[in-house]
Amino acid sequence: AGCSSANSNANKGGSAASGILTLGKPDGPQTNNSNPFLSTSAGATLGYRYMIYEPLAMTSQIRPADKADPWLATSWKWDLNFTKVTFTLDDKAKWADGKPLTAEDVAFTFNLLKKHPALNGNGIAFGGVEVQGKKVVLTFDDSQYVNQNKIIQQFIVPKHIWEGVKNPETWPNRTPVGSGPYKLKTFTPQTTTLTATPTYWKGATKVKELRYSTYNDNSAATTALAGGKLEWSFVFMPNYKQLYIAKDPKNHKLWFPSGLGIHGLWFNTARKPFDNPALRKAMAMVVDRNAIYTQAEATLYPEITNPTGIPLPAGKSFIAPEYKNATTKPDVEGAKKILDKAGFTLSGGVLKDPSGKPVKLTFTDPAGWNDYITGLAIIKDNIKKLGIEAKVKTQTAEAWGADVANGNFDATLHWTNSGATPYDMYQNIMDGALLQPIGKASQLGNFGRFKNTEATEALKDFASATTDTARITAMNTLQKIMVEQAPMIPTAAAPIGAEYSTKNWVGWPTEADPYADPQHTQPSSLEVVLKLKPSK
Amino acid sequence: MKYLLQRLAFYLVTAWAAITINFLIPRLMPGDPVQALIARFQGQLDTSAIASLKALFGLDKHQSIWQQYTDYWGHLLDGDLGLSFTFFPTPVSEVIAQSLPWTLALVGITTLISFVLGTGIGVFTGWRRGSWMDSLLPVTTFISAIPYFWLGLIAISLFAVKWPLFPAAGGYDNSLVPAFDWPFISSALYHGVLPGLTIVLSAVAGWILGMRNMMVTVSSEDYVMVAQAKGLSERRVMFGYAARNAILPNISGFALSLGFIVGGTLLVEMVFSYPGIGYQLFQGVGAKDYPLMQGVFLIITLSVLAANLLADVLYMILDPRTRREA
Amino acid sequence: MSEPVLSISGLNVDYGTGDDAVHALRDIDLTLHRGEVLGLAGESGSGKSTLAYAVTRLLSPPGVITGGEVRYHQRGGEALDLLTLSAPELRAFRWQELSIVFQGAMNSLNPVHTVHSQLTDVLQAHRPEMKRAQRTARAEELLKLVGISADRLGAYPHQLSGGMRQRVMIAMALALEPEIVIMDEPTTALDVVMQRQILRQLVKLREELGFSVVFITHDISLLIEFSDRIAIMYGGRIVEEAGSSDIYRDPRHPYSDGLLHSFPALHGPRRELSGIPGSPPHLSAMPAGCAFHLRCAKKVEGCDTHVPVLAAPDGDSSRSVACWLHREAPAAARA
Amino acid sequence: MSEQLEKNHVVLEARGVTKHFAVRRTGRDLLAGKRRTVHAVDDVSLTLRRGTVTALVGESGSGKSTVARLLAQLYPLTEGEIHLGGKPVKAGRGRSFRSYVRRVQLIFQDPFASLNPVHTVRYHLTRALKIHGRAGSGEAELEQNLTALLNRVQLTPPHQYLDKFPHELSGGQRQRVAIARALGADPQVLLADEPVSMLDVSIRLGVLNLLKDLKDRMHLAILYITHDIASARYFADSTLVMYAGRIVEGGDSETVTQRPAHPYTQLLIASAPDPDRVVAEAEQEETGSGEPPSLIAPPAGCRFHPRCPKAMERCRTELPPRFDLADGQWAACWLYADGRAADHEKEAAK
Amino acid sequence: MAVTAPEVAVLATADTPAPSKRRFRFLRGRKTVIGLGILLFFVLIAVIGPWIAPYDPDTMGKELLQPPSGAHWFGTTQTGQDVLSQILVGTRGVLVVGFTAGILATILSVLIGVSAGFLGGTADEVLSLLSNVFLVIPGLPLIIIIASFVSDAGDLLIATVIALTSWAWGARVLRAQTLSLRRRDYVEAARATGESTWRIILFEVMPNLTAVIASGFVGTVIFAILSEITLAFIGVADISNWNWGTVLFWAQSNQALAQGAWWWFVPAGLCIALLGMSLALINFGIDEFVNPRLRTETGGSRKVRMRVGFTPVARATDKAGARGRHDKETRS
Ligand SMILES: Nc1ncnc2c1ncn2[C@@H]1O[C@H](COP(=O)(O)OP(=O)(O)OP(=O)(O)O)[C@@H](O)[C@H]1O
Ligand SMILES: Nc1ncnc2c1ncn2[C@@H]1O[C@H](COP(=O)(O)OP(=O)(O)OP(=O)(O)O)[C@@H](O)[C@H]1O
Ligand SMILES: [Mg+2]
Ligand SMILES: [Mg+2]
Repeated sequence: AGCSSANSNANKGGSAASGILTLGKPDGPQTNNSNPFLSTSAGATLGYRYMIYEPLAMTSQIRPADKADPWLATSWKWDLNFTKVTFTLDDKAKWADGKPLTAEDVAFTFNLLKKHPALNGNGIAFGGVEVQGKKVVLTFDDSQYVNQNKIIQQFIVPKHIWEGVKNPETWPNRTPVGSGPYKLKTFTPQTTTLTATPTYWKGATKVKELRYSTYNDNSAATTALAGGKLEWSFVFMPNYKQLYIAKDPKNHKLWFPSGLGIHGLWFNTARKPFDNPALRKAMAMVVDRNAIYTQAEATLYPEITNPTGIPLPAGKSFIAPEYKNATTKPDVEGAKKILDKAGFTLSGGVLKDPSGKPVKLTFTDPAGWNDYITGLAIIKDNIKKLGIEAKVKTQTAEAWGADVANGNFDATLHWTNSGATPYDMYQNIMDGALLQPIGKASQLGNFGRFKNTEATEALKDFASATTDTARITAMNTLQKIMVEQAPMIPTAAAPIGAEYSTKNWVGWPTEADPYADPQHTQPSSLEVVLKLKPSK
Repeated sequence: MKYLLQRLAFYLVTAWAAITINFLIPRLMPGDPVQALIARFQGQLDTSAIASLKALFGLDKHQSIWQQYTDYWGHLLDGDLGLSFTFFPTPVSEVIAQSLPWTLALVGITTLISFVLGTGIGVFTGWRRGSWMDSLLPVTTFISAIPYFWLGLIAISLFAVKWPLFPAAGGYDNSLVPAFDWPFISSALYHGVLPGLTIVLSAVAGWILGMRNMMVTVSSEDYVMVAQAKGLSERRVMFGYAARNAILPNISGFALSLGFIVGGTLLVEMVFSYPGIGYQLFQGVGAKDYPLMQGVFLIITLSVLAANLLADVLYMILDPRTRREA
Repeated sequence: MSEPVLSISGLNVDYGTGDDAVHALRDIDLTLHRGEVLGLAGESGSGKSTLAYAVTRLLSPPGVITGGEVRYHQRGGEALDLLTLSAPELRAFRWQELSIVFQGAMNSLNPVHTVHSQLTDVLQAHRPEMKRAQRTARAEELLKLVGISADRLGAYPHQLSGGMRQRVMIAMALALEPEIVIMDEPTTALDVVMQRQILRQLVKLREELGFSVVFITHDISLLIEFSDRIAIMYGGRIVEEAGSSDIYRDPRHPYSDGLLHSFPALHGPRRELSGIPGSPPHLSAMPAGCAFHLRCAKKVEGCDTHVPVLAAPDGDSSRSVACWLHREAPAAARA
Repeated sequence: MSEQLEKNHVVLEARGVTKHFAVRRTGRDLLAGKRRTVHAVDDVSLTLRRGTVTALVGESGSGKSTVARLLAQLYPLTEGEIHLGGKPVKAGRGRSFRSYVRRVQLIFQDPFASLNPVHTVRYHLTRALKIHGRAGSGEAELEQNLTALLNRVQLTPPHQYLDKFPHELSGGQRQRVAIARALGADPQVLLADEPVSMLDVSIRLGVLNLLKDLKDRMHLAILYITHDIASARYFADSTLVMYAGRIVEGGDSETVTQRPAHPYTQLLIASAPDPDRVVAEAEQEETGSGEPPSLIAPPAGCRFHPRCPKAMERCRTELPPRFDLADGQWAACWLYADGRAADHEKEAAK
Repeated sequence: MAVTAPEVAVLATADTPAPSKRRFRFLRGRKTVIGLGILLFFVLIAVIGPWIAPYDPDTMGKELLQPPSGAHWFGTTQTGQDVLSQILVGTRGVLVVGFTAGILATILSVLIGVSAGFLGGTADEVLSLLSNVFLVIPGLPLIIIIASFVSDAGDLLIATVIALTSWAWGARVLRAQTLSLRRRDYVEAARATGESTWRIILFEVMPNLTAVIASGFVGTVIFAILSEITLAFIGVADISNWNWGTVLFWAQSNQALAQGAWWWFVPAGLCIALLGMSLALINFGIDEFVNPRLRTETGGSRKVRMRVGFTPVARATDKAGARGRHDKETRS
């Protein structure tokens, strides 16, 4: 009997009147799994875990330098050179089942992460966890300056439910209970529906129902977006103006800001002649980032205009004075000069390294990652002007992944980590502490085997510095190394973008009002949903 | 008894060999599941998550291939296909259970339709050889040669985008939950039209040609001539004599193709965002999700074997000559 | 001689159309009388089966009847031109009036239907008024008629021996008690013992039911023994036609003569066997004139230019032969 | 005298040759645990002498072809022995098999099927010569040998036939090519398995005359298998009659055909079509009713007893041995257990 | 003496395959000729494609996503590449993979199928098992997996992988055919003549399988081409090697159809369909050659509709009539 009524009151499509918002992206069919700690769960893949489980504080990746917004914690305080943090919780916060949200829950959550490395996706080394009345105090062995945002944006799970779970690592959490404004209504592999909890502690929401859909590929998602079936999404699409905006210019909007993560051409600096910084720098000087921006990334991945590789405007405050106004205009003549000085010779259109060998290289990337492949094609075209012959080779994603980790490549387009400061991306590129010999998998970073003690020191200094000036010094050093040594040529910023429609709902974050990251799989998507209101 | 046992042993050995190969091949691929997962997120998942994921998938402890193999069989015999990596910690059996019905329904129904339709048209073209129907043949060859992802994409761009008659993606309307009620079933049918049509269109030609050729061959058999000589009605001769005999090879082909249904039609599922098992397998391959790959392979292998058996049995039922009695 | 039941005149059959057409039957004139057994002999490929099938228009593609008439004389006396019947008329005619036992009974039965269903579907088609039980009863009766026990009704063809299958076909041919039964080499696949059994049964049935038989075989001895009249075919034509004992004792056509001197006899004195030299011509490359002249020992002038017509030799109206030996010289004929 | 000796010299001899074929078992057999075999040939003994034709007649499926194939060593024997030139031979492979086939050659029943449609006459014959080392050295000699071979089977002029494909030849011509191929090995024994059954009346005679001629000129020992008993009378010196895997009668051809002793032979002769038949149809005794026996479960005793009008009690249980009659004729039938019955029977036949 | 035998001719067309003089008779069918014509056209393109291509298929031009024009017959891509050039250059890869895979798979299936059928016994059991295992293993996924085995998935590797996964069906068919041939009299006769086993397989059995092998080959080529294109389309194969699949891949990942750039998507698909059709037509021709009953073409100009069981009566008008009259003349 229950079955037959399952769809009796279903209504089609999103509309403000029905209070439904449709969102989703190409993730393929999902399985019923709402364990928020697992990046493999539907909750994480679709992003709805953030509608159910709320963070202590709301951070933003596109405004990493700004102070986070209080959420479950009304305040937090870092002490002792970032080895101790004290959270003060909001009294009003309560779980969807009516139970109050207490410091016990917070402590339980952090203890859970501490106890289960498998759930500790950020790999943070937790020390002590202590409950002090309404406060929770975390202590650490090392400075958590670079991890501060990751810690304060931790979502909290209810102790009274999770303490009874035998193995939280394999628990699918089919009826998730959190403190957030939504709860799971129905789950199907294709669509997950969340419905608003009327008793939400921050007050009622306008969006009554969230419908997360998945698609099997970009073009299906694009079609859905263009047809208005999908109102909020993150899909890479070529020529979005025609494919999306033009379908409803008034309502179809798109905003692709970036955080502090980038994509770029990684060199294998352990291979000759790419161990020569002059060669790398010269190549960096001729890469036409604007062409990559327009042709390879369809103007969706923000262009990197600063030679330090730090995306703007997110990283504006970190840029060293000497690079404040620097740009990345291709400069073939300048590059040639540098090569000349370093002993490279150009004869008959072929560049020869100081030992007289022609400079040749093979770009590799997975077949099918077409923005990368197009990017490589553009770079190949660019460096031809220096007399460098490049070949683009595609591999399967698996083979490529293994080759990159093992240092078995000449140069490849790859991404970096991102974080609250440019530290994450630089550490990913240059950290000597991650260095592995060629042939041994280096999975955490430094795929290019970049060996530079100065960089390694600067990274260490930045992470453990006690003063802002020390941090600034370290950061400036890193930028200088990035520009001078070019261990990697930044090509594009990693966007945290979204397409959305204002047909039914308004109040989206925009460039003018960047109150939150616009992407629905980001923690701050909750802020967006709470801010949405019917268009009419 | 020995012959039967021999036959059984043959099937068992085939199954064993296929399952072993299915076990080995994913493991011989380069890379590992965690890396694949990281790559899938392209930077949105920090490298710091690697350690936790390895711990999660149980890949942090090293096991010899042999150890894994014996474990695998141990679990298999318990009916445990393991936990999928891509959808950790969802059991593989659950992933299969949720996607298999879609594939079975879509591909099963369309296979059936194209078989019935193709055979039917084949019967007529074969019987009325030399009539205008012969001009169908070049058309069908052309259609049969079109790769169906291409056909599917064209169909989407025409009938879902240009003239939005049918939905472009999905197996059912997103507002519905799978249930045995009219809104859901009608929606599933509606969503199945376009993918179904492309499958039917590209598959039907094969059946037409096969059936036509068999019809033509059988039509000149003596017993068809006898049936004509007996003055039986055309219907009786055409169906009772010619088609009844001509269909035999097609039937076993049909049974075999039923086995391959489970393999799904990866491309159709991909193009139409259909929640079937073919796409799931493709994802599993991309994510190096050994348990999922093995599970799907197992199902495919078993169903192909079962279909072989079915083909044998069907043939036995339909062709009395194989039903030898003492 | 009794009244005719089937008369064929000027029948021409081609295989294929246009330039590649093979002219398989040429100007066949033949009459079958009521109640007689007419034997048809000739080398393989001489057109015996083609003739049998052309009569009921059962030639498989690319066979085309290009001329002539086939008249069926009903008992009332009215004649029916079989070549002008429409498909439904033809269907009604078939088996009701004329049935065929095909060459190679092994393949004549549908392997996937039981004997019962194949015996009764003809009744169902032509006697729609019969009840199911009646049809089954008739089928049993028919099987008994040819000496097979009724419990084999449910059997599939492959479960029967060649002889039984052959007899099932004969039973089927008699199901509607037709006027004419054409038997195309009904016993080639059987050994002599079985062959004699079947033929003996057939003779008995013919005496009871009074149908006419066209009996086609290679085996001249068998033919002579069993038929009343024999027609000998060569190269798509009938070259001689006469009572069987006439043919045996006094063949007029050199080809008939050759045939009779090609097989050894089991009894009696050892005969001289001369055989026929050479091999038969291909239909698509027929020599001009008499088709046999290249192999003929008694060739006369004109044999290689003019086709002899089937006519009574030396005024003996009971037989006919197509040979210039028995006619005025071709030059004279033309004049 | 020496010529005579040479002529009747025994070349090939089968002693108690038996062949059982395993049958694919059905489900029911499996349940019953039965292993079934076709008793295709049981305890067959025969001798082939130089310069003579021995006919083997019998109904379809009585095992004639199987005997021929056994003699050609194409199947392994279940039991019994085959002696070639007095020495026992073992079914072998490779060289021993080749040296055997050089002396014993088989001509297949069907000239339409026994020549490979994709090869020319030249190929077929050249292979036969080459395998047996009779091709000579060099092109010219080979050509000469091929010509000689074709001449021997009266395919003249040879060059007209050498480059023809089988489908371009008539049945009789094909049969001659098959014979020529067998002769290519220069054998002592020809096993001709129904060499004319697929041929036209007018062509048959030519082939048979050819065989006869070969026998006379080359002193071949020929086994002529047929179910046309009349042709056995004409072409064979002696005739053996087979029924259901066993030889039931043997003797001089004229004797066997004119005065058949075994009831089966009598049935066979009575059934053979004959335009000169004197006995009226109705007067013939009703013999030969019933079907040939199953070879999987052959009847006990005499295999003919279920159909035999003269069957006696002991026929049902005891296997009749050979009983010698007059003129070298013999029959395996209890009727002749004592000599008088035989005499009586002969009297009656006269 | 004229050596013609009518009964022989009938038999020869009925079931004896390919006597060598007539081996190429199947070329006579209209379907085969059309099929071969299209195939030859593509082969020609495969050979000269890179030379006649008006542009370098990789070069990105200034005209982005332009519809067909005089300068770019098939228009341009998102990055300004010339679609026609990509298709011309890509033809070679398609044909190389198709035919290499076809040849390899055919060799494998012949080796395994014919040996299994001819040798029988344990060898048969083992080889049949092998081909059954390969039949049961899911093909496309296996190809995807193996293709990702080697980092550099070139054309030949792809072809090999496709061949490895597609020989089994042919082996099964060939085994069955060989089993029936093995019992043929001429094989037995060759044995009785004293031929060795390998010579019998090679020279007696194999030539009679030519048509079956040929049609298996054509079938595998179709399968291989479709597989290759599919692999390229889903991005498993090497995307930097131009073939029609890669063209489609780029078109699809840039959502050419949604952008209205049909010229980017449609031609490659039509080429595949045309090539596939040509191969299917050739296969048809082979089938008709093997089984003459399947022939549809009626040689004559006269329209006589053949119908099973109802022989048409076409009373003489033109030629037959003339002949009839002539006969009558002689008679009178
Ligand atoms: N479908 C066909 N196409 C072309 N020629 C054909 C066809 N069927 C038969 N023929 C030719 O027609 C001639 C007569 O064939 P038919 O079958 O009537 O001979 P037959 O006398 O019955 O021979 P047999 O004794 O072998 O049965 C033969 O020469 C044969 O080659
Ligand atoms: N390879 C085999 N396997 C099983 N049974 C066989 C085999 N060969 C022959 N037989 C059986 O052995 C018996 C004798 O067959 P054989 O071919 O020797 O008969 P035949 O006397 O030559 O008949 P015909 O006159 O029809 O040629 C038959 O019942 C046949 O079914
Ligand atoms: Mg015939
Ligand atoms: Mg035989």
